[in-house]
Amino acid sequence: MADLKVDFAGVPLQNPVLLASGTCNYGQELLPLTDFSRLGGLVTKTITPEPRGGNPPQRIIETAGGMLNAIGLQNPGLEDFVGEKWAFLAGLQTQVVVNIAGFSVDEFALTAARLEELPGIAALEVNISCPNVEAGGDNFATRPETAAAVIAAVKRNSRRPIIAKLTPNVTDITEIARAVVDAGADAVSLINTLVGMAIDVNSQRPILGNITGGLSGPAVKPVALAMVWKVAQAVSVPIMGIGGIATARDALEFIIAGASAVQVGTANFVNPNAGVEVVDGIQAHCDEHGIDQLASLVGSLQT
Amino acid sequence: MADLKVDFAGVPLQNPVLLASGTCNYGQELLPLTDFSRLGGLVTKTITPEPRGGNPPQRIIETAGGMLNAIGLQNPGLEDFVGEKWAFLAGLQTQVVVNIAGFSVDEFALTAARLEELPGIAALEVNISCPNVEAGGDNFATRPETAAAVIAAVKRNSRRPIIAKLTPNVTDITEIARAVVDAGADAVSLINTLVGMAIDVNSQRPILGNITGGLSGPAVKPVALAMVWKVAQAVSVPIMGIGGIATARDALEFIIAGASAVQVGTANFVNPNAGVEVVDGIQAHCDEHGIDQLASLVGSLQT
Amino acid sequence: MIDEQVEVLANDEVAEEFYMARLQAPYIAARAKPGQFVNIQVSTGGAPLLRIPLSVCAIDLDAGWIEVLYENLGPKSEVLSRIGRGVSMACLGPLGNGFAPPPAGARTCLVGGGIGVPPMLYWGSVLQRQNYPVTLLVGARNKGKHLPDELLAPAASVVRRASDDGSLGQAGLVTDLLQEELAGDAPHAVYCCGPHGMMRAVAALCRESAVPCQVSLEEYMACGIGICVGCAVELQPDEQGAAGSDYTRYGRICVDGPVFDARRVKWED
Amino acid sequence: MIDEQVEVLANDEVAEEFYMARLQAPYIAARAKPGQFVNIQVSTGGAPLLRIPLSVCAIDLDAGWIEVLYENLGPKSEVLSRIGRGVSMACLGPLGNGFAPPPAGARTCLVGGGIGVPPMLYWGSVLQRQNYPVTLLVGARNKGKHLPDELLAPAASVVRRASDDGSLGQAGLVTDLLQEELAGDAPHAVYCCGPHGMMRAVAALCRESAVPCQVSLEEYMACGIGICVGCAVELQPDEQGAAGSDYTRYGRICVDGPVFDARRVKWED
Ligand SMILES: Cc1cc2nc3c(=O)[nH]c(=O)nc-3n(C[C@H](O)[C@H](O)[C@H](O)COP(=O)(O)OP(=O)(O)OC[C@H]3O[C@@H](n4cnc5c(N)ncnc54)[C@H](O)[C@@H]3O)c2cc1C
Ligand SMILES: Cc1cc2nc3c(=O)[nH]c(=O)nc-3n(C[C@H](O)[C@H](O)[C@H](O)COP(=O)(O)OP(=O)(O)OC[C@H]3O[C@@H](n4cnc5c(N)ncnc54)[C@H](O)[C@@H]3O)c2cc1C
Ligand SMILES: Cc1cc2nc3c(=O)[nH]c(=O)nc-3n(C[C@H](O)[C@H](O)[C@H](O)COP(=O)(O)O)c2cc1C
Ligand SMILES: Cc1cc2nc3c(=O)[nH]c(=O)nc-3n(C[C@H](O)[C@H](O)[C@H](O)COP(=O)(O)O)c2cc1C
Ligand code: FES
Ligand code: FES
Repeated sequence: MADLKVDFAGVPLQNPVLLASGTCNYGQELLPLTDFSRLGGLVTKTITPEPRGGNPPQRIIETAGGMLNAIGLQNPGLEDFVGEKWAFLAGLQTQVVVNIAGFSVDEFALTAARLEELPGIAALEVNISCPNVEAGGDNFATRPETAAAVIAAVKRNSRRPIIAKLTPNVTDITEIARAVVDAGADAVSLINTLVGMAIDVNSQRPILGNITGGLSGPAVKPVALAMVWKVAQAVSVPIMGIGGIATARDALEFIIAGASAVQVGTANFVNPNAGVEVVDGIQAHCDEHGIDQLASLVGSLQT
Repeated sequence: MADLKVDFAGVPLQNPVLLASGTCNYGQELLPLTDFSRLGGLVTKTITPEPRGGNPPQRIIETAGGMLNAIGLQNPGLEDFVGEKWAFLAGLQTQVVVNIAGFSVDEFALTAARLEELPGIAALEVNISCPNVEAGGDNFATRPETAAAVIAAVKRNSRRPIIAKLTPNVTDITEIARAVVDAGADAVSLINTLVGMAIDVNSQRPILGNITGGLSGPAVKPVALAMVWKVAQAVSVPIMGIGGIATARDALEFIIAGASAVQVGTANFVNPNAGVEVVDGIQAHCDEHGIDQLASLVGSLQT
Repeated sequence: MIDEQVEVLANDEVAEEFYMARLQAPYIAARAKPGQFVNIQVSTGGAPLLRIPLSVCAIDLDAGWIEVLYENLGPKSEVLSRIGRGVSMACLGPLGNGFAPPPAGARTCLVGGGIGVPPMLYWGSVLQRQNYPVTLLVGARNKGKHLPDELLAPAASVVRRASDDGSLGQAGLVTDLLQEELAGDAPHAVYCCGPHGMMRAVAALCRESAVPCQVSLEEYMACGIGICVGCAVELQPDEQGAAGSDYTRYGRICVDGPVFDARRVKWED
Repeated sequence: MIDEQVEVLANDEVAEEFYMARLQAPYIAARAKPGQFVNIQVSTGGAPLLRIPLSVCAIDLDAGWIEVLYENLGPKSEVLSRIGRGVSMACLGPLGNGFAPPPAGARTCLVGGGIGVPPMLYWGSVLQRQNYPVTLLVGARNKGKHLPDELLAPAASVVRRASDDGSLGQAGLVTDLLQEELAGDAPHAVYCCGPHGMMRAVAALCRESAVPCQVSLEEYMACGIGICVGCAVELQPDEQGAAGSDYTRYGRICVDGPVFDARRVKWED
């Protein structure tokens, strides 16, 4: 049996497969449908300092090979997370990465500081890349300076591994990756969603309440993979590969391109046990191909 | 019967549907399979000053809802185009837009100048956005200064309407759009392909000979549509909407978002008569919805 | 709730573009309550990507099947309509809450419009078995879109129909029928599922007449199990829970519903 | 060449994961030459998006059908293998060139490997009808992947098989068989279709023996009609046309081929 263990920026993962932020909420709902103890970990839906109601409906629409969402970071807020959600998460037999966001550098910093009080958090994933808090998708991760400012502030306030979650909606993602690594990020995760849109041609109105949304799912996989490959050549911190991963083959593509771990997102909506099936498939691939250590596959692309 | 006529930057189109560059070559092959006289026009595959052999195979791979290509601008070069290809194109009963590219500002300028000698060209589409001439996808359209420099030079050398073809692989496409309009572009077309990649997990090699390629097809439609909508608010020149258009409904989404005309690309590979079917579908939609002038739909999105 | 691999036992057109699929689903059949739904993966090839949420329309506990009744109106329902007997699909369920029972002996009135009829059929048949008097009001565009009598009969002692064009039953809206019911021997409880505008109108009529009303809401869904937070419905401010918390402004229809007390829903829009 | 709407008359497994589909396609049947192919749209739902290129394997001019023989090895062939009788699909053809005829009376040798066998069957049957002596060499991984005798018989007077594991015919590669043929009463013309490596080896053997060889190449295709410029094959420098023009460095397999004289192809890679 191949060894799937990964050390991800100091976080020991039994295997490289996590569930992506916003696609497993805070874990509870999936408990009857998947076995968390089989996963590398899960990433919580983004927590902001204050509770957020999110965007007006319609929030979701299917597109060719993918879907648009404009949830708008609906979440119970930091205090409710610390008080309620965490109790459940702390009991899971898997690594829990907490995903945080804010509307100013200070909000990020305060959130990170408050979470220092919770033992057991594996790492913080810093969502500087949500495209759905204002129409059009602008955010901290579109400029190196703002991205770096957030990461530096979070880093000052936290002793945990800091994973900067990057947006694909940029000219050169390696520039942003380098900026956050220079600012102290212990790892990067990519990609968040691509800004997209859909229109109802009969009513001549946008389908989503927020006008634009974020594109995810298999449709975006080629874009995500190219970005992971480029970032792997640009920085030396570990990379969490995200974007359209639904099968073990998808996950292996990211790992070969340079990702040390991967996240399964939209696929959870189609198959709530997708993460575990990806783990099983990676195991089978390694065993069939005589790969003893999954880690040896990371960045093994021959160009 | 609704009137589908469009004036596109001074080019009269009988309807707003063109075939996209690189997806209809120079027309000949489609002659037995579609009726050019039913289309608004066609855009030639990119012409560079010198002939180009293009990238080594594999050049194409299907992805979820789309495809990657890395053709690498294989083309007969300017002189062969003027001498041979044009004779055929000039005889078509439709508007012919010639798409040009070069590897320096001068090359673009020289190509535009030489094409002045051919009467009958409806417009030049300036491909500053091909992602496949070097791995990774960098090109003129990723920076406002280089994009503007090319367009200004072409404009100086040509009296024809100049359409700047933009890349989606940027942080803010409106910035590039404004730069090319300021430099004299009479119109913009968007999007070219998104940089993407695919890996063979057994051989641990990239599937495409060029490592990365350009993603096109229905998968990218939401991204293209959001960009057209944003650019429509940023500039006042006409927009050619491109990206994943396969049906009349797709085309209408772009028109409602602000495109005066659209191009059908990848869909031609699936159905070589796709363009004409899109025209028929637009006609039917307008007639059913009591829309007399298609032009009244342009930019009609209610947000 | 599990993701049950179910086999298609039958899948036939029962009205114009309305199909009834019978699925061998012993786990779900043993547990599904009226108003609950399932989320079915109609394709493993990636198009359509997402599952289709459909209400449970009937169950047979002994035989271990459930039935879903659906209109072919888009990619997912179209693919489903072409699936033949013997095919297996993943079916997640039972999902959501269900209808809350009426007070003992209450006269009940069920209002269904278009693709909102299926949950009413299951609910009506259960109410009848529990000896509640049931009146079923059904609205549809025209005769072709009305379900046949034999499907409706088990669900109610009285069935009244309305069609937009008068081609079957009373000409006009199903809310006209409800108005008549409320004006006469008014029901003690109303249950409703249909297009948003119809549910809003029904909720308003019931509020005026002070008759309790439950609505089964719909919104575009991805997961059906509460993890995507996509199926949002805005709730009345006083129903939103803890003061000052914006989090509960929107409920998730898939887990907080699909059945809501009509007074909890913020209908404006 | 047209985009013909064709009806599936039959679609059956003829060897392990090899299917033979018979398509009612009068236009294409009346025109398709050996070596030509069709590009079939197996799904209109968007997945798979692109068509599948398949060689014409047999035609019946009078009945107006063509047959294609394909291996189920990925998304497109899998969807096709599940399509039943009576279904209609868009089928573009006939596409590409075809095999160039051998000199009168020539002894011909056809070499097919894996999914490269289908065009050989059509070509062999035509050659036989024109009274050319035909030897067919077929390679496959194992017995299960070998086509049944009755499919091969009409295509050749002599059929020889090789399998990697020796489970049917000679153990080893089909090129071993070819070497024997070339060593003996050598054929005057060799025609070959199969995996790239096999075709390269066949081309090399023929070149050594100075026997003319035509190969039917494969590359990933989008359009099949020359408009995407995706199906590139590098040609020998002296075959690339006008000196100094890089344009003709790569040929398009779909329109310049799929059949090429083996000496025109740049095999190194
Ligand atoms: C809890 C629940 C129970 C349902 N029960 C039934 C049922 O018993 N029978 C039935 O015919 N339909 C039912 N629906 C609606 C059904 O799920 C949608 O009509 C279906 O998903 C349409 O998918 P499509 O791809 O066929 O069409 P699409 O092209 O996706 O949509 C067609 C139309 O339906 C709307 N729609 C699409 N998906 C949804 C969705 N998930 N929820 C609400 N509206 C949607 C679209 O906006 C559009 O107007 C139910 C929906 C929900 C949420
Ligand atoms: C001119 C021509 C004629 C052909 N004739 C036949 C035939 O008669 N019978 C038959 O079984 N197959 C034939 N093929 C190959 C067949 O088209 C591919 O195997 C098929 O497209 C695979 O698609 P898929 O989605 O099922 O598998 P995929 O997952 O796409 O591919 C499976 C394998 O086939 C390769 N492949 C995929 N598409 C192509 C393609 N278009 N061309 C070449 N290789 C490809 C892939 O790289 C992979 O190794 C022919 C190909 C060409 C170009
Ligand atoms: C419905 C939905 C909600 C999401 N919410 C969040 C979020 O709260 N925080 C975040 O960092 N990413 C969020 N994402 C982005 C995903 O974590 C992931 O980066 C993206 O969807 C690409 O991966 P996928 O294609 O596997 O879904 C969300 C994605 C979806 C589809
Ligand atoms: C195979 C292929 C070749 C292309 N070649 C060119 C080209 O030569 N010049 C150009 O400007 N765009 C080229 N494009 C981009 C298309 O014109 C279009 O912008 C893009 O494919 C998005 O549209 P679609 O999704 O409808 O294909 C090419 C696209 C494809 C798929
Ligand atoms: S459908 Fe995903 S939360 Fe309701
Ligand atoms: S397959 Fe498109 S050019 Fe050959």
